[in-house]
Amino acid sequence: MGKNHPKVDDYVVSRVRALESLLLEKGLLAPDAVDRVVRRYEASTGPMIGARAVARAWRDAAYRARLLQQPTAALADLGVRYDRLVVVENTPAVHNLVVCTLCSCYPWDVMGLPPTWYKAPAYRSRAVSEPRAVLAEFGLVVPQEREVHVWDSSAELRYMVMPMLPPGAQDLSEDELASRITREALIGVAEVTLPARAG
Amino acid sequence: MNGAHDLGGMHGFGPVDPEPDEPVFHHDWERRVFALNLASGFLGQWNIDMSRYAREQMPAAEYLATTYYEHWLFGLEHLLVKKGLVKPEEIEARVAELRRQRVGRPAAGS
Amino acid sequence: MSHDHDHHHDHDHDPDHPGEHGAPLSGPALRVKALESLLVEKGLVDPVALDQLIDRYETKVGPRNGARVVARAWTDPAFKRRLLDDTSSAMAEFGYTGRQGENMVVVENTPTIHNMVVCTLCSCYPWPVLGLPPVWYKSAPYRSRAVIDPRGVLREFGVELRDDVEVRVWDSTAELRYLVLPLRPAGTQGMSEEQLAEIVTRDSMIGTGVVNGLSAR
Amino acid sequence: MRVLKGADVEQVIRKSGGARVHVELPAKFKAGDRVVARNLHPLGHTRLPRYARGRRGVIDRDHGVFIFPDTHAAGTGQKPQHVYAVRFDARELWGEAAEPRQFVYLDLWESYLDPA
Repeated sequence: MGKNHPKVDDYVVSRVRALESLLLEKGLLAPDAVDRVVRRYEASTGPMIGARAVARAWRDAAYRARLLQQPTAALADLGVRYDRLVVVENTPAVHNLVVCTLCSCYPWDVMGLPPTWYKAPAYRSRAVSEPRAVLAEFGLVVPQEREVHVWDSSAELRYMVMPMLPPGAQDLSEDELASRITREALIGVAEVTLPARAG
Repeated sequence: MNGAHDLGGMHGFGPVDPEPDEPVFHHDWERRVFALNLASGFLGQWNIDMSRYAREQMPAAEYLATTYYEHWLFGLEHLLVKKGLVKPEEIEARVAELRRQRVGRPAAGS
Repeated sequence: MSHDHDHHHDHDHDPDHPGEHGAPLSGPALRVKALESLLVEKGLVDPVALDQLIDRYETKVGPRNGARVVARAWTDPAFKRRLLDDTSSAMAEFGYTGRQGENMVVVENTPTIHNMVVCTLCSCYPWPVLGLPPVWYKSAPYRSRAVIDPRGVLREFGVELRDDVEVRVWDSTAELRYLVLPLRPAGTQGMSEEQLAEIVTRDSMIGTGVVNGLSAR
Repeated sequence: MRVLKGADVEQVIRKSGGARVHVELPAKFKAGDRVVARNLHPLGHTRLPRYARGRRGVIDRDHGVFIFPDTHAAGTGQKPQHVYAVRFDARELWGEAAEPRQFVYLDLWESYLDPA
């Protein structure tokens, strides 16, 4: 396990159990509430929603314009109700990166819950002051002539990056494209790449 | 460096907590690490600014969760190792040895 | 908080002779012991020097030194002038020199100015005149709040300043070390220098206290 | 390597010279000058606290010449220079809501300061 991962701590484990059983006992918590919340955020939402929106935008210029200009409406087309997303577009001249320095704000409804590293002090402290170095650690070297725009989402808007369509992907279907778009690409710490096709 | 030591104006640490009739040192190890720092400084292998910087090298979360003389201990180890006067594995071996002695178990293998 | 972090002075419960009765040494106590034995073994430190250093800072220097300086400044105007103008030499008259007191500055409280001292970056403190600093001086709450909320900190120390008093916080992050010259309390006219030195508290010389004439005993 | 002997402790402590450097150097500022602390974020050691960076203050006094900790900690030289007590109004440091008649005095090396 990396250093960013929380330590397994018997103390915390037993404290969480104690709290849950207390709240149940006091009737402050419905018996199935915890399971339902967990299911929603563990299984039903996730980066596949954001990936779907980006894949459609890549294939459909009208949808792309809407996703960038009216993201709430564009998400509604996908059956997602979410009114505070801002989509920022990567171009050959600009690379975008999202962070929340004050806590760990993240567009849950279109990207699921954030990865541990996104919530860890190392990322939160460094993304604003040395984004190129952080990106390089993720294996993404942004050339000096390309601007880096860091979006610190410390207010109520949530940011998602629209990565660039990788070369050679023009003929792929929306499903195929969506499957290539990673959570990391939507945060802005990776580009979308196509695997070298064998044969 | 923008480290955890740079505390001026930070919120969230709660009230100042003075202790009536506070002793100079609270534990014997505090006495020892204080004197070890001064005596080792005399070796002339580093200066006071290097000592301060060494304490700032403590990981930020650990710095805030530990006390003053633990910072001094960290800094001293850091400098001794950096200057090649002591190897990290020597420290770990000695720690392990002392722990075995104190627990009163025979050394491993015997 | 029910699961608050250990308080600084009850980290381990065997303060003076850790491990003496077979209890395992742990944490920093164990590491310090290991380091000391290694350094002694390598001839890098002299065990006698360690004992001398500890004895010096635990028993020989302390806030009584600063209190004597303050009492003299209260009773001898010529000394007070020297103390404010050339602090290090005035202190040398008492023999209070050396490490962490090489470059001293005395700042004087007046009815309209209250001074207080902090080191936000570490815990710099004038050792020769005050000894080693108390835990609270080195703690995050004091270091973080003294510069942003000095009046709030002072209130917690029981010092209530009138609104028209200017608060000057000296953040001693460079190599100068500060000593506050507190106000001499009313009703102490008849007291000798020695008696005055008795009533000067450590906190009044850091600036988190004032000298109270009524509680003078 | 010198090893500190028990018999020498008292003398060594008393004789400690500190970081003052006894050389004459021209001072860039004098008491009363308005200055602004530079907005520096070095990876190395510095004694310029974050809360003062980019803030304006007034030179209170010139303390004389001292070793510069930023380079001294890095082992790249003493770079002696003047250190000044700079007086910052609490409202400059902490905004309009800060209490009036409250000042922070911070000792800053010349390399940390620009004229305001």
